[in-house]
Amino acid sequence: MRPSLDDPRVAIPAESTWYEPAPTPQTERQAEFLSLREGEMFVNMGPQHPSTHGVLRVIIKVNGEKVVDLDPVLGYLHRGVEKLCENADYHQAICYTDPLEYVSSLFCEAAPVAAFEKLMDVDVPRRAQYIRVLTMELNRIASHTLFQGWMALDLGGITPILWAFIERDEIVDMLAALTGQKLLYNYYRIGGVNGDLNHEFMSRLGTWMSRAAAQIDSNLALINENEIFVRRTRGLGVLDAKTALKMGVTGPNLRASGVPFDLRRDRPYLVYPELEFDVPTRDEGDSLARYLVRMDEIKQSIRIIDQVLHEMPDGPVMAKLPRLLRPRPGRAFGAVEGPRGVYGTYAISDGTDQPFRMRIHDPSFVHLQLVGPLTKGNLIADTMAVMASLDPVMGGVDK
Amino acid sequence: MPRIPGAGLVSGMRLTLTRFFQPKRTVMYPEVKPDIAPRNRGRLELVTDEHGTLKCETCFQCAQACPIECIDMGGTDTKGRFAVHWGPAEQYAERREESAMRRSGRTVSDAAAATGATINIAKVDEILEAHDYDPHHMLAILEAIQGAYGYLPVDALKRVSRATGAWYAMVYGTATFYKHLAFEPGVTRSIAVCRCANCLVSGAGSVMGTLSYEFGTEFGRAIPWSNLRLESLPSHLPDAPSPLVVIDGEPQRDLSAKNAASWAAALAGRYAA
Amino acid sequence: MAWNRLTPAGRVLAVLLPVLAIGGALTTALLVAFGGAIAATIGANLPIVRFLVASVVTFLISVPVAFLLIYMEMKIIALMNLRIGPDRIGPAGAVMSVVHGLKVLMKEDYTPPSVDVPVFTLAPVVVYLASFMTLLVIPFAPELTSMGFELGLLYFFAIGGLSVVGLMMAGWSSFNKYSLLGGIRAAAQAISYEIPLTLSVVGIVILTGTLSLPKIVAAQDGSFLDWFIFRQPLAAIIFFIAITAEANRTPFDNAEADQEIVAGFATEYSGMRFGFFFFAEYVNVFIVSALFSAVFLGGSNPPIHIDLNPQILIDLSALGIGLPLIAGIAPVLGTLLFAAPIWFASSRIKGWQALVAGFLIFGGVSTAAVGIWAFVMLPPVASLIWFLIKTFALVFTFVWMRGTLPRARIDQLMGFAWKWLLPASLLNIFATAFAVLIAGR
Amino acid sequence: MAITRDPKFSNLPEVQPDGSVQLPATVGNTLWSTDDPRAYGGLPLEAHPNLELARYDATGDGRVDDARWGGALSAIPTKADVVLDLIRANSLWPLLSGLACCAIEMMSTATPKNDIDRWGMFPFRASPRQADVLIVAGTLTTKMAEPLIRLWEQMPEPKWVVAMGDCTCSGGRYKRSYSVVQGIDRVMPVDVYIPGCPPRPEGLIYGMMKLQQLVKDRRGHWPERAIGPTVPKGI
Repeated sequence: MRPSLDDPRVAIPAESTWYEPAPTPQTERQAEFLSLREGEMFVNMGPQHPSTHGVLRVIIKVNGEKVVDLDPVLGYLHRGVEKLCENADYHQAICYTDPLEYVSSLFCEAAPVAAFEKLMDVDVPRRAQYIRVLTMELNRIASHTLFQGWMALDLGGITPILWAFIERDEIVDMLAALTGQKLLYNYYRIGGVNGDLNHEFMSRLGTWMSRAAAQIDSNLALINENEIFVRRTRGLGVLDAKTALKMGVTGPNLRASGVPFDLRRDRPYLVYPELEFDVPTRDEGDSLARYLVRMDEIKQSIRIIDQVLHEMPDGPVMAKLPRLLRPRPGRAFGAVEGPRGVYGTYAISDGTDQPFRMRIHDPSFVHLQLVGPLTKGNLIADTMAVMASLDPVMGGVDK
Repeated sequence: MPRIPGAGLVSGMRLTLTRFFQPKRTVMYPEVKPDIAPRNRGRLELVTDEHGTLKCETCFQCAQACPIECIDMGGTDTKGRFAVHWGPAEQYAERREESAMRRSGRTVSDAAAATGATINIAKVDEILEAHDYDPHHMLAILEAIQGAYGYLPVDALKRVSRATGAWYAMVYGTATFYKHLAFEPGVTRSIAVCRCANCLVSGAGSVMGTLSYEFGTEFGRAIPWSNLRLESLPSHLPDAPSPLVVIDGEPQRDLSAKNAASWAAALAGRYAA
Repeated sequence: MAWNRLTPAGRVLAVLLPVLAIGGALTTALLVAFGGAIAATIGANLPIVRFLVASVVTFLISVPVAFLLIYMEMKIIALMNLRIGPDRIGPAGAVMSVVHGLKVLMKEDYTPPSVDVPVFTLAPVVVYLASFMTLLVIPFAPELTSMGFELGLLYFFAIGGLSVVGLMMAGWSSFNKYSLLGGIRAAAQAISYEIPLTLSVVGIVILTGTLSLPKIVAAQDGSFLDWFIFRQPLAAIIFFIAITAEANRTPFDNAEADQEIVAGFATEYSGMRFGFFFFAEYVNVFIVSALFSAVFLGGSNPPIHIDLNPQILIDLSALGIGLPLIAGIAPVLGTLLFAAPIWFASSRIKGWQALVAGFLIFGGVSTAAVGIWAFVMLPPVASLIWFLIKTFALVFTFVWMRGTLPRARIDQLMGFAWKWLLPASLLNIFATAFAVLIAGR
Repeated sequence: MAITRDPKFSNLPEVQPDGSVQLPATVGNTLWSTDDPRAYGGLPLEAHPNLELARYDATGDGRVDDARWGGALSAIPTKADVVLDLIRANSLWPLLSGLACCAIEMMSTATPKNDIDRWGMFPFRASPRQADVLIVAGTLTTKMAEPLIRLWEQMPEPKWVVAMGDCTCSGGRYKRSYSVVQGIDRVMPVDVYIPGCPPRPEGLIYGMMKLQQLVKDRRGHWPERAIGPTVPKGI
């Protein structure tokens, strides 16, 4: 005989009976439980759940299938990166920020490198700048391709993610030929990049570029016109421009709400002012728009890569720098436009070889705040669609 | 979106069917080795030369260059004398600055940080030289330092750590483990309680508990507000009462297990005044 | 004590084996003693015996069918994803699904505390039972229908609805919110789609005037233009969508949506009880495909009747003592015949390798020859093969859809059923009835 | 005072040559007691604060942990273990639980290029109740440790753990972090370690093939797995 809660032998006498007043909640979570009304229940998703993109925990208050309230719980991937950076010297700190957003780790390197270079007044050689733009755009394509697959996966289609991984694998293998690693590249250095373009990278890039656009378009055809996909995402989780600006949303999520803000164009860094590209925007602000904006950005990235390859100058890829970096006391903020939004790093130097304080701004953290407001009143299945369209990566959220 | 309902579904179905017949992208891994770039640095092994001997010369350069200190090398030197270590410290043992609070720029009453370079470090060097900088003789070194200074200055501990190669945390741990090693300067007098069998029977245990409670410290440590230490006496003095409590070798005859608290309060009052 | 160390299943076996041995001996003795009387009883109650045999056979074939479908799904989706799929175990990985099935059998069968134990235990049984009981009325061939009674279609819908009860039981008893949501989704979806499913075949019932599946198949005799998919296209579309939802297949697999409610009703199930759900899902796919091919694709009728009028008659009895001789010598000769060219082809091939290859080729050729002979000479075999071709084409379609489509949302799903499929099926009924009235059949 | 025989000394001769019986005496603890009377099972059942639960616990109904190798096929004699292990080794369903960076490479292992479905490992199960292998892919933080252990405990036997990546093997680049578990072998028994930051997908495939080998080789020795770093004998 296996135990059951209906078994009178295990019935635990309740501490309070019906005529006593309701117990005073001791914790915030308890208070939430007491706030449950008739017909509502909590569903706890995560930290291990197929569609929470890592180790996010989401507590959903549902009424039947309808989401009444939603509360993301963070911190399951808190690795103490900021503190570790403060105990490492400037070169090492780049290495710690590298795995923050593991889907697009070059951007997580680029932001602290930009901050440190401002702190030290380093002039990056032009060839290094071009190489940075080239690799970052490649990484952006890899990230957006994965996003497309995940979006479809969270809506129940299994094929797009596998096709997306083909493209992503080719890009990261190419980057591995250049940087030496597939996922955590650790390629950018203060004052340049680690190693010039090599033959293997260029030949792989050439083969890939010759058919990339056609292949990605072909992959997109699977779900872009799919009625089920479009019906599930159109008009879902509408984020208007005003709220988006108020919440500090950046990147494609902001551009999908009709605000054409792109750091590459509005606060230019590296050689972006010399390159020609569009900033795709959409006015709807729903999940579909967020998805389509990203797909348009892939095309723009391919365009940028094409220009970079034609205009790549010769020269060194590393500035002349002392072995031990000791910037003057001061503070600097460096930011880059990543596939998810603005990655920023605020570094304070106290004159030693280690940053005195390093603050990492990650767009995913901001976007995760939106899941609650955007999902309320929709169904459980829509939570996944909204969350996937915001595309948070938990490594960056929890740092 | 096409006008005909279902056209998107049909085009997607057509696409998957075309892919069904296309050549597959799988690299048959165990049979076919993947095409890995020569620059790939994911290799996690020590390389051997054509004779099968290790190419590693133990030059420690990789451990020094490793940006995140994930390479850990350690051992003893060729004469087997010095512990050599380069790599990440254990989780909480070693930091470059002892106090994280001080690193953040605050003034804190951290005893280890507050004692500046006020001592003459030459004596420590002499002691270290006498012990051949051997970390295995840590206890002897620390006792010699305590004999020379009367206590263990933090700067001396740092010096010991740097010279012997032992981690600061280990030096500190050794120093705190042995009760006869003191960190506080100026502790000249001591209150000692005998722990022989006779005294224990007549209540030395409860006296020790009472005193430790009243003075707010534990046995083997200095009393915070005075130059007194609490100690235990190794042997009973001849012609002394039980339980035996001595102050600087002087037996206290007016003390028993019952009035220990009031006696301690009186002592505290005397020191406060 | 060995008894204490046995698992529950082991205890059951330890009791069963002696009981079976003794019972078998007793039965043999009884048969010898009262054989004539028993034969007479059986002869008098033939329907009951027929039912028992049919049930056992159906149950036995349902498991291999599930294995085959699981393998098909793994392999086809893999190929659509541009990858190889299982290829390590058996030829092209064909034994993979069997290995999975046996593995599931060996896993710890864990009952979480605080589940409703009897309901929790019975739920997979109910689901599987519903699946294989519907298999009873499938007309594989005119001569190969387990239970070809009138009302076969009605029986199918009734018993097919039973599986939802099992899913609800699983969802309710698991003491898990995901399971609960999955069970309720399954129930809501099944109730919504039962109605258009049933109404869509009313047109065919009007046309044929019967609910018996063999008779519906017989009504489609002739060329492929006589199939009901061409005479009732709207009904076919509605029926196809509805059976997709009934079998919980993509895009209507809301009850076990991985990305939303982990594994739905099966979240808390492990070991063989999960295996029952797993198998039942695939048996269901086979059943609904079989039903669609029976009702709309002419079942066991060939697309075009070609009267071969075969005159090949082999009178085996005429061979006399030669028959065992031929049966003994033919394999040896055939093997040598096929092995010789292989052996001569390349000097690197060893003799035994050539012999093995020759034996395998001979086996394939002789099986194919016997198969062709059976297809030509034996009508049931030909009917069965036509039926299976149609059924597996539909199974392929289901897998293909799974490899392509995302999942529909639950409210869109229900809205589609009530707002579109139900009116369309009613329209189909009226149109058919009107046509029958005008044309008088 | 009852004198009972301590099972530790059961190899002593019971009867001495002179005919007297010498038993090692076990003296009950009457001199010392804990602060909390419930410690060491000291409190009688009737005085237990939660009497219903204590009574229920005493019946032993709730303890279902004796089913390590349960399942319908356990009744087959042990000679069949070779076949059973072959089956187990060829049908390892991983649990879909990526923690951090390595999760991307774990997913990459299932994709067209490296297709781990060739070994039948692709349908990553979403529910731990149906999984065989827990691939811990990524940094395990202290906050995540408890849910991960719960997942591991929810998986039915037989089950295996693969530590993928440096962080899970030893802490890796977060060796100095205050919030990272320094190697998952501190919280659960690990069968295969795959180093690399992150390992290439081929590395994971190699590790899973090693696990298959392990399943076939270490037959019958699974219950001896311990928590903590273990080194095989040959090394």
